[in-house]
Amino acid sequence: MDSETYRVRMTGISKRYNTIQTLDDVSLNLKPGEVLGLVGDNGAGKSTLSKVLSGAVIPDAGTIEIDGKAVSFSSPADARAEHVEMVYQDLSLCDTVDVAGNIFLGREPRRRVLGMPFLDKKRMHDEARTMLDRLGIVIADTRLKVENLSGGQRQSIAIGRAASFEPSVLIMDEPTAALAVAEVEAVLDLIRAVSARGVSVILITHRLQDLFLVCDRIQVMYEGRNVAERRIEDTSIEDVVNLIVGRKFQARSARQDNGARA
Amino acid sequence: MDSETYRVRMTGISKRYNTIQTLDDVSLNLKPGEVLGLVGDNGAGKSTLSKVLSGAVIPDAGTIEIDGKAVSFSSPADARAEHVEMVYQDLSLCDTVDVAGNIFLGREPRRRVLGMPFLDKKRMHDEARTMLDRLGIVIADTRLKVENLSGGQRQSIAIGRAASFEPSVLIMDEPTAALAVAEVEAVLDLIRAVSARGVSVILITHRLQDLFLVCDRIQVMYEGRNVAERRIEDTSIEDVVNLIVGRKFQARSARQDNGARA
Amino acid sequence: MANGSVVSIAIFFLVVCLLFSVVTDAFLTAPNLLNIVRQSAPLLIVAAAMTFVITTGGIDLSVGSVLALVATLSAVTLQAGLPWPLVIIAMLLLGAAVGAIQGFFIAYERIPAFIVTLAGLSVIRGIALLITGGYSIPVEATSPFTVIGRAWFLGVPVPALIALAVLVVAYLAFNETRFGRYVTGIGANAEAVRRAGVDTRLTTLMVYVLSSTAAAAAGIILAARLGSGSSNAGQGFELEVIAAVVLGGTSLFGGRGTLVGTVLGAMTVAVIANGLILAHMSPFLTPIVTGTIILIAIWLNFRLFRGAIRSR
Amino acid sequence: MANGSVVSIAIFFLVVCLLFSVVTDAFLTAPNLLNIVRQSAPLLIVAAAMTFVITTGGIDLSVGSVLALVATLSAVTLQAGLPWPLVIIAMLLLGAAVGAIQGFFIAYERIPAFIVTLAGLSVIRGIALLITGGYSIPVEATSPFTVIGRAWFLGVPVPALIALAVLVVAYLAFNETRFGRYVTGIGANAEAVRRAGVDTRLTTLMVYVLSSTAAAAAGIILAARLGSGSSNAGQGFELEVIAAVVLGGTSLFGGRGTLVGTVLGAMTVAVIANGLILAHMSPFLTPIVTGTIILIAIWLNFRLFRGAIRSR
Amino acid sequence: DTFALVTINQQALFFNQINEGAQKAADAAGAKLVIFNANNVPSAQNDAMENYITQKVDGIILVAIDVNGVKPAITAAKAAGIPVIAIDAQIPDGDNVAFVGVDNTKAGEDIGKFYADYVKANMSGTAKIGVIGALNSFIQNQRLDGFKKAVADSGQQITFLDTVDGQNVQDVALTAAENLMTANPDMTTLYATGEPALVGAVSAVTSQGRTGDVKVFGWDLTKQAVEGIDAGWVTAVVQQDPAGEGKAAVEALTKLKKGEKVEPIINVPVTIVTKENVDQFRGMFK
Ligand SMILES: Nc1ncnc2c1ncn2[C@@H]1O[C@H](COP(=O)(O)OP(=O)(O)OP(=O)(O)O)[C@@H](O)[C@H]1O
Ligand SMILES: Nc1ncnc2c1ncn2[C@@H]1O[C@H](COP(=O)(O)OP(=O)(O)OP(=O)(O)O)[C@@H](O)[C@H]1O
Ligand SMILES: [Mg+2]
Ligand SMILES: [Mg+2]
Repeated sequence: MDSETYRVRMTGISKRYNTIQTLDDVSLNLKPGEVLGLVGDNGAGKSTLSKVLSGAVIPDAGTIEIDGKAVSFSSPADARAEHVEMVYQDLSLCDTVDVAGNIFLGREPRRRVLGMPFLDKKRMHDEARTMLDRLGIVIADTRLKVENLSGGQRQSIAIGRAASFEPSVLIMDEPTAALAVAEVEAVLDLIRAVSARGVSVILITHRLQDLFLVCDRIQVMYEGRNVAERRIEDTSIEDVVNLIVGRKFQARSARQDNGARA
Repeated sequence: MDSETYRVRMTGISKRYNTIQTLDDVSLNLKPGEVLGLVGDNGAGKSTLSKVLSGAVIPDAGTIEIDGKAVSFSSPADARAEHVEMVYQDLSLCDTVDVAGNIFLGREPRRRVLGMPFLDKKRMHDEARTMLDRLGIVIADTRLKVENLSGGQRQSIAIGRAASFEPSVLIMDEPTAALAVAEVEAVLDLIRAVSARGVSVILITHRLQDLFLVCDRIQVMYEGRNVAERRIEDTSIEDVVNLIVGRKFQARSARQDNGARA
Repeated sequence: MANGSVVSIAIFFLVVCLLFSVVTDAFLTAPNLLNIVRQSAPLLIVAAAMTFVITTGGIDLSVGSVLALVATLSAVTLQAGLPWPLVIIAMLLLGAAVGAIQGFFIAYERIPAFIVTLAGLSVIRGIALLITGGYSIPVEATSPFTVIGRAWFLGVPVPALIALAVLVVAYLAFNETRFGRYVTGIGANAEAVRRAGVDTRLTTLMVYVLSSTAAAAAGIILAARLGSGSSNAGQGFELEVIAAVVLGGTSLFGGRGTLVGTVLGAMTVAVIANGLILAHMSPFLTPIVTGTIILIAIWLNFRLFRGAIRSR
Repeated sequence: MANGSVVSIAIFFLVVCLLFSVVTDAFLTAPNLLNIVRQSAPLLIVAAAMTFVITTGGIDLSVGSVLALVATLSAVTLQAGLPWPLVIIAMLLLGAAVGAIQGFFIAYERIPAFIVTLAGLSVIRGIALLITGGYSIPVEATSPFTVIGRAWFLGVPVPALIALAVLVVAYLAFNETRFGRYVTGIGANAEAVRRAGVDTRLTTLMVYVLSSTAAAAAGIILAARLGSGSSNAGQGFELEVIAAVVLGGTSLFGGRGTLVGTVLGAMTVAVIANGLILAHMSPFLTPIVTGTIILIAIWLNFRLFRGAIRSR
Repeated sequence: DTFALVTINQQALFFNQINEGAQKAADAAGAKLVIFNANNVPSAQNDAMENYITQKVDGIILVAIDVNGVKPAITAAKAAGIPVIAIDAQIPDGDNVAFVGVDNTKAGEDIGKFYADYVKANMSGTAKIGVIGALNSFIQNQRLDGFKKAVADSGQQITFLDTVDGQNVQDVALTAAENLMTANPDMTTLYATGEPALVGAVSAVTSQGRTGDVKVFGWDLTKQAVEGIDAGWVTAVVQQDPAGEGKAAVEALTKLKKGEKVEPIINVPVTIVTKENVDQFRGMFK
């Protein structure tokens, strides 16, 4: 396939922390508008790999191409300039800053007063409110500090931040982990909507059933290495479970036909 | 029903934070060996309610009885004395303390050297290793600081800590949010095992399918109030979704028959 | 921001003022009040800048030394015949440069701010000593330079006007600009701000440039007011400044800062010092009473506004 | 624990020692080395206790004042004829009581440690000043009390032996007991430790009792060594102690502490002070050289052990 | 020969002039002089002396902060055969071979007597006085005590208003002096016990516009003080001869080294500088 058709090409990415080889010659390709599910066991290196793409971690080796152009991210600011946005697993919120401030962090709208660039707080709060409503999130006031919000509310803010600024690559590291059912639906809808607009999405999740609702392709990692890649049509949840665990595994919690009946 | 048969009886619990009535006259009952699923939308007050039972939050009003005896928890130490253990949603780990130290926090084994009570570090590390293995968690070394562990590894430590000290009430606030599929299975197995030993369990989760694998009963909260209670035999996942959202709701991610086929 | 603490220190400030108005005749007179604002101008200016530093989770122990260096160098350069506007500009630039050097080690080399600025404290005062040889260097009373410290404008002392201008700018920068946002954000979660694409290192460096420049301005005002530059100026000034900031409710752990609180904190310290002298307090009792007043008042306020002040 | 920083400060310490051994003849002689350990005993003792305080994320600015108060009161009570063992016990209890009072406000009333101990600094030194009236009070050179500061035992000065004993106990308490664990835990995540059922308030109070008691011990040693109690004693001591602790690699943000680092940090400060005197450094250059050595060395070490020292 | 000079701080001109006088005398005698600045910390003086003893210098000159607290070090020096000479502050029952300097209590009495006479002659025997001191300085406390004693003995109607603590730092002294004047609008005279206090007092009197009705007395000349004397509102300043003290101390050590004897007390007189004799000191402040 022509490299021109890829939005992202990561090749040979390696990263070592002290004694642990967290990433070992990992590759990842992503086409425009494609949704890639990145799965793997705990500690497999998914977060680290995606942080490499968002510029938050600098790899020991490996190359990254965006839209066919070789890039080298020395900080998240570089990745943001290439329109790569990420929802971090730890959310990366500033606890003592308010909801709107967190959503707009690094991109605060400004207005000129006497030639000075002051924050346009009204616009921040108005637009933050619109975003939250679009994601179906109930937060009483965008002036609240995020430190006292519930786990799900915090996660929603992180998602709102990444999704709202016209990314061309959107990485979501377990975005639905703390979300209730309706909010999960909203996030899945969001993924479908942005990918329809041509945004490439990497979705890291342990909710395997979600993968089958939004992903085009699934990539499985195991102890810092790529171990498998599947087109979504060619696989099943049982197959994915076995790939993640590395052996035949019966997971009742991930079965299609589990659970109660009325 | 006779109150003697209850392990936990919480009645009329209320808690207000500034302008938000987080809990409004909430009740919760739990029998020995019972597994209660506590569900609700983000910000419904599930975490706050369970923190009241673990002594981490002091309610404005309401009473708690444990095994028929009225108790009043002014700190988590009081609740621990009554064998109430909790896995907190934010994990409550000390980042700069090692894995074994976090597991044994507040309960470090000691040995006497010249009459002085020194930490028994060897025992701590040995027992921590056993616990982790039992939960199927891969962590290279129990001497690692928890700050650099992956999200799932951190969560496993919090679970190991709460489950390992003979609780009579075990509260788990979204214990599987960051866990991969095999680890989720291990936690569900753990819940089944401890409840079989007579431990009462409160499981808070947004993974609704898990409820039907381990719970005896489900209690639904909405904006700080009890809205419904169902025996697991009398309900279905669609029913629970509707109760959580507060209206008829189509959640593809929570359907029984979703997803891919080979 | 830390609203509870601001209310708390505001009430405390009013109570202290009330107390001294009742106990002494001289306190509530225009000359005395103007005296207080003139005396506290250097403290206010540096405390405003220090609020930025502390809100990022940093600290600047070198401000007293920078003040001394600038005070002595102002006197030296004026004596050497440099025109006074040039002296002022050169001194402010010197302050900025000192801040940039310290900020470089803190932000780019990630050495703890406490160590860098403690080394700075020692080195910079040492340079001031070396320059003066321990002599205090006079500034001609006729030099227009002394206007900065001594003159009055519209019935208000010039240092107070300078402090007011600095405070307004600091307030706007802290609350109404991106820079202020990032300062708070860095204190709360520096990695999150970095991940948002902000150049956190530059922002961190800048707060030390601010604090050193503010200390330079304070040094200029002091030299002008005293009519002399001495290398022992501003000894212990850093603790006084940090105390004002913390008293105002800014957290030493970063992420929570308030400029209104800082102003109230600084004025409270100044008013207590002034009031105790007016009340003819024995100098031996002054430190005891000062410490006790601050502690008891903070404590009572905390009892009234439970939760207002955070232990971190 | 913060291993990188310990290695870093250890190398730095060795380099400094090597340097002075080459530059001066007297440095590497037994009398001089014993001098250094005797002189640095108060610093070592208080820095060990301060390591606990800082590791909880707290700070104790009052240690210099407690030292001064205890030094003067020892002299006063000895002069009044109290037997010396009683004096020592009373002074240690006084230190513990002062620490308990400060710890109460910090741990139970949740007032920031910086404010409480800054108020303490002012009040306690004020009391010492009041007691002495600004004069210094002699201790009879014949009193057995002076043994604590001046005598030798097995060829080693008694203060050094006391410091050694304190350090061993502190090391064990910090690394091998529940208390030490909780101290680190409180600094990392106080709420997590509380949720684990630990009485975090009592633990927090105790670290201030430790630091004040250590300061009292240092005050006794100093009074015994100097044969005099002066309310001027220990001025600026708090900064010196905190510098030693931070230089050793303990983080001011809490959660990361190392006693080995603290000992190395304190000894480094002491060796630099001693070495510069032996090298006949001009007093005008001493502060400049001291600050520069510390900064450059930390910086070089950081370049070698990138990541060893954390900015927080 | 190597002589060590252990001083208090280098922020007061006074100590630096001692250093200069000593340096000149040492150069003249062909000896090496090393100086240690204790930065106001008493135990640092003790530490430095011990270090010099191990290094076996040929003599130590000491300007003590805590006159009791240096005694063990002086005794140790004597035991090691190193002579110690105290400058400026006498060591009570000390083992130092000699004391060079001013009796601060005595000189305090002198200026106190001068002050009382001035009040008698020019203020019809009544005055109200405020004091700017440095409570952390032993010798400055002595200067205040001597002053008070002489004033009390004079029998004039002099009221002591407040004493404020300038902490031996100019800007602290300035603020304290301003507040002192606000607190006591009826104050007619000011006494400052040291150089920083006097600088603060002079600046405060100017800034408060009280040059017309407050007369200043104090210690240690500076340029501002000379200007005040010229203008008439600084009445008298005790001027010591610190350079002379430093010189005398080094000369004494050189003598001892040669085996000669020195007087146990070497007095260096002070001058009370007024309008009449100020000209001879003007040269110092060019
Ligand atoms: N900064 C770091 N320092 C040391 N080790 C690290 C660091 N970051 C990650 N690791 C290690 O690298 C491994 C991979 O971590 P990573 O967070 O990428 O896993 P993950 O696949 O995202 O797991 P999870 O599903 O649990 O989130 C883990 O073993 C972790 O301990
Ligand atoms: N300490 C606090 N201060 C202020 N508000 C709080 C505090 N703790 C909780 N709240 C508020 O109470 C509400 C309930 O929070 P809680 O964490 O109990 O929700 P939850 O049901 O656990 O939600 P989630 O599923 O997202 O974890 C939220 O709106 C939250 O903002
Ligand atoms: Mg991860
Ligand atoms: Mg929750």
